[in-house]
Amino acid sequence: MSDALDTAAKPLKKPKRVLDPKFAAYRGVCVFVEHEHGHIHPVSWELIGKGRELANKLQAELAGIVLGAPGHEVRALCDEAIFHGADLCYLMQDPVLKDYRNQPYTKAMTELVNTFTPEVLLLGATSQGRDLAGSVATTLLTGLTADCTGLDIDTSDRSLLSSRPTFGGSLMCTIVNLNTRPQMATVRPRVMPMPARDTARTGRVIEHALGMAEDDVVTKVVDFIPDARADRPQLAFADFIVAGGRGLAKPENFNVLFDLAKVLGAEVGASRPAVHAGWVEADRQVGQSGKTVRPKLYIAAGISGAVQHRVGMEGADVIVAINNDAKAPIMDFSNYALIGNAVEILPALTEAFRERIAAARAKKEAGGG
Amino acid sequence: MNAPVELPAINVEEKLFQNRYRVDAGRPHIRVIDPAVCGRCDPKPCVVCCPAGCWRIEEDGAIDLVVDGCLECGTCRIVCEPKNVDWNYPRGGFGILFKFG
Amino acid sequence: MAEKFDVIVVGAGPAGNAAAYALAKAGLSVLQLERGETPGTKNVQGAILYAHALEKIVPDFREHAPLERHIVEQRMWLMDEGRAVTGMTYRDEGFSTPPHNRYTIIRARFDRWFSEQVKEAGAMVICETTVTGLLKDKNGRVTGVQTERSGGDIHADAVILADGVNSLVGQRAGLRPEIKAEHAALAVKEMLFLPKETVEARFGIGHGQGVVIEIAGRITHGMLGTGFLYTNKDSLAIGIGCMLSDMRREKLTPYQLLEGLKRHPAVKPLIEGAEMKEYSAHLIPEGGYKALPQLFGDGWMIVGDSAGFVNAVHREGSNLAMASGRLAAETLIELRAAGRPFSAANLGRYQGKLDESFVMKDLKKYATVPDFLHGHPHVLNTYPTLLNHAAREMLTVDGSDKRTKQGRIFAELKEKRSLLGLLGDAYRFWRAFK
Amino acid sequence: MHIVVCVKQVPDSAQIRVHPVTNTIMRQGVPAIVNPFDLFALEEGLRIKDRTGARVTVLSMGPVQAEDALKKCLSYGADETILVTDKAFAGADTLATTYALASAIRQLGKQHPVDLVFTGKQTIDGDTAQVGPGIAVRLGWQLLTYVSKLRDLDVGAKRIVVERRAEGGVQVLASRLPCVITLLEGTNELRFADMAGMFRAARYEVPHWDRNLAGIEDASKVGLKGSPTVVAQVFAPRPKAVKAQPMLGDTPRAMADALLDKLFADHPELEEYLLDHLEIVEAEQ
Repeated sequence: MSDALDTAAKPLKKPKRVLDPKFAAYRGVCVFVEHEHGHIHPVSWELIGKGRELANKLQAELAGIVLGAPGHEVRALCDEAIFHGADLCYLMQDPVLKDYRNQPYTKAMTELVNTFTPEVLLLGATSQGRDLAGSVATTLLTGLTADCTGLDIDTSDRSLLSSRPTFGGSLMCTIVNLNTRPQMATVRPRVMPMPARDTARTGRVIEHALGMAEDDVVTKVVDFIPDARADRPQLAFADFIVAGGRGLAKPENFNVLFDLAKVLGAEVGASRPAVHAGWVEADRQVGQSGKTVRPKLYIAAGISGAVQHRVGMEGADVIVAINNDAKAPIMDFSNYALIGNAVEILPALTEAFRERIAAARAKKEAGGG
Repeated sequence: MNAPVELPAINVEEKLFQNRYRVDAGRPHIRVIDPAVCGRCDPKPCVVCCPAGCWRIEEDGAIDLVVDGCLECGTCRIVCEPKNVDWNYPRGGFGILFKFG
Repeated sequence: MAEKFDVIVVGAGPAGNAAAYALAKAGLSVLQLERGETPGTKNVQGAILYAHALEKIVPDFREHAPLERHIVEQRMWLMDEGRAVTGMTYRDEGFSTPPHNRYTIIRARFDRWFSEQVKEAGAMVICETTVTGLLKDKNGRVTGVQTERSGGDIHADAVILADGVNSLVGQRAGLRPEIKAEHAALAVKEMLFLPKETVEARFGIGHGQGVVIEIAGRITHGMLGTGFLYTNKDSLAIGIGCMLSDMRREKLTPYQLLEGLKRHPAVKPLIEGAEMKEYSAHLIPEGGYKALPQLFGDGWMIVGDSAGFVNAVHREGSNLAMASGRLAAETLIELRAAGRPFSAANLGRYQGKLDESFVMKDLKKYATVPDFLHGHPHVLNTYPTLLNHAAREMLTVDGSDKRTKQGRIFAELKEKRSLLGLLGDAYRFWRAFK
Repeated sequence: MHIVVCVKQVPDSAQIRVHPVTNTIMRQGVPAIVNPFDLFALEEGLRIKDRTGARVTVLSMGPVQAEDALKKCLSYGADETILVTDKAFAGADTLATTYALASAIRQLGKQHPVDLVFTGKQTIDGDTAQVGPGIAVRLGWQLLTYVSKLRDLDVGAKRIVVERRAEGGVQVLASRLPCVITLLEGTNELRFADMAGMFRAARYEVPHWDRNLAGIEDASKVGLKGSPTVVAQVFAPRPKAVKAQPMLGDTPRAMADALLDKLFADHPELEEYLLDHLEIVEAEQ
């Protein structure tokens, strides 16, 4: 009864399907530029970078899609898209598009796709990107592969090869979209490399009307509370986390952790025993019975790496472990280790980071970049 | 009569990581009745006998019990001479869930 | 309206499933409560299934039960703590001709299958629900159970306690005492996965054939205990257990003991390259006959591990569990057919059935063994070492004549155990095991 | 008021492991569970039921074994469960799945008009987070995703106000019923069923809806034929087993400096991202 499915990478097996003629003319790659309250989500430029690569393989154009309220901000976004590699930008300016709402944004996207007929449409796998991609794909009755970690083109039939994790990440699969266009995919932030920003690049901007009045839009935005002002720690969405465990021995020692967090603009997390001992509030607990986090950098101080903690933070991009026990379980799934007493190392690390950031900033101002 | 034994130090965490648990957060099913009794207890058989290493001795000698990895065997209740363990099963469907058993 | 059943069975292990199946098959209204997510998720065993016990309950089980391998070879190993092993092997091709006598099984799958049979027989099975106590009327007759869920009182004419070795429900209801450290062994186990072909190549068996290895000797470092290594279809079950009274004294953790067994030169090559997919632990009641609690009373009975029905000498448990579950059910079925109440007096018939069956006969046969082994731990220590040394002496051809070698063996024997001690051990061994 | 909660029975993916040597998926001993994210959706629906007496129907699409998941949902207090199951649905991707579920919801609406559809944020096996949006488009209802709190619900006025997790903050949206809500994890804690619920689930027969009962006229829209996306290849990711590189230095500061040099050498984008990130954080303080 051994139902072991052999996953040795066998050659791609794609059932042969003839593309519906009305889709045969679809050309070009489009990338949705995501922004909210003046902040551009970096995944937009990562996808422009990847889109450039795919467009080159398809020998077609790369276009950015910018939606928003009228004003210089959205125009600046078009320029940025072109600086990062786009050939052109489709721009829709309309007060109805001021804040992200599913109904108007879905109408805008489907309108642009039906007008400019791209063969590939990419969005970031963010809460906004996922919300929008699902509605657009269903409205267009086309295929969508979500949370991709890899994209490529099969030049033999111009099909997009989207690869993504499945079964909770223990396996990868490559998905193809057989008989519909555009081929849609969302990509997780920080997966694709950030392209270089070249202010010498130029490109055209094509405006298009939304064709929807505010009264037609059912859902209204009442308020927006930025995270920075949110009182409760937002561990699940933090990019930088410094976490403390029983190895810090005393609640006061968590202060050095908060110092480092302030310098890095990081959230402070904790392992179960530290929360259990009442050193930090339960909201900061990372792990099986706490939060699951996927930060860019996770610094674990005085944390042994018990199974219940590991499952909550193993998905971090880079893990630094500070522990006096070189054989602690956490060493088996961390990238870097500082062997020693966390309470002594943390202040030194805070100083090192503070100086490094100051130096980098000085260099940046001096360089006029 | 027993020759000094140099059995390897084992990290039981790695073994527990293979198991399937449904942790009943905030509702530990085993509790120490009176921590002072543990303070006076030496040697502490629960620490040695627990197959999941749930019972640990802190630097200051106090007992620290974390039942997330508990295998629900009942050993700590039985080996504790002062009967200082309030031992129950987790709520239905929680705790260890053996895939093979 | 309160829920009412003829019988409530607490626990869905072999004993509970056997009882619930037989009762439901006979048309009684049965409720079986299991605290695990599904039957099997809380149960751990070596695990060997004894066909004759299950045949009496589900005669055609071989057609559809999830069985791993039928056992054709039994090896008994006496190990030192890290170098040598001597022992005895019994392999019989006769075991290969169906109907097979013993199988290895994987409990999580087997218990779930057995529970499906129980449901098909008409019993109601409710999982993820822990029984926390018994309901009693004013003169102490058990009239149902309490569960942890609100509105959780459920009434029944009889309650069968099949809640496993810890037997918390019975203890909390004052029907039985707590288990003593001298009467329980803690076993730890790992499931090691290997491709089917590798298992068969390493143990010299063909498709469907199984080998079980029982292990004793210095591998338990002077503690009273045994180990095992069983073959499943594409996995190996390896484990080791010791009496809690001994473990409490020594400074050896269960997982160190297991590592010692896995690293023993006789075991290491058999498990090389396997992937460990589960680490489990379980208590085994080893007090034997003398540690048996009161088995029945007004409106209640105890079956399986919860009663301590384990024959430690032959390492048998699941057959005693299934047999006791079946006999308890038969008692209730006969009483119900005769229209007689499930009173303590009438339930005495359960004790009678047990006494006539192998369950009580085997337990009585080895009643003094636990005390004997506690009193003479060296039996499982010194003699295995002596046997190993004797084998090494006789099998090392170094030019010295055999009579001298024999002399060396007896010298060590006498030095370790005086002649008188040897005779005393032999006599007491004979008396305990006759 | 009538609430439909969509759930899915999925393999407990945390237990699925790829054998490090043979690279095969070791699926032995992987049980099926209710998709954990969907349980938050169920609890939210049951809380509204507790407050307003609303009717809660649990809907799932899958093989016959998915009955176990639905019986479990019933034990928590749902009024009814429907299993949409048909051989024609085998291999359905999200587009086909949302077509079938939307049809079933319309059918349910005929007996009791549906005001609210709850789904989990995503499944732990598919992780695509597309079922909620897909159903909303098919039904033409408003879509509110990543909802972390229901602030206000007025069935009479068909008004709803929610808090929604957006990038960099929380959006507060006012919308109208009927609508589709995908719920963020951690918004609530699943109740512990009472004994009556357990008995009801044990005695309950889960109704099966095939294509016709689910009101699906165009069979080509469901199952493999209705699915534009197909899995062309499955492979094991590069094993992540990594041993931490110790940073050497005789003083804590020396070790810290060694770490920063190595960290930013191996991950230059990290330093850049840190600088951008700090500007945002400081701008908001």
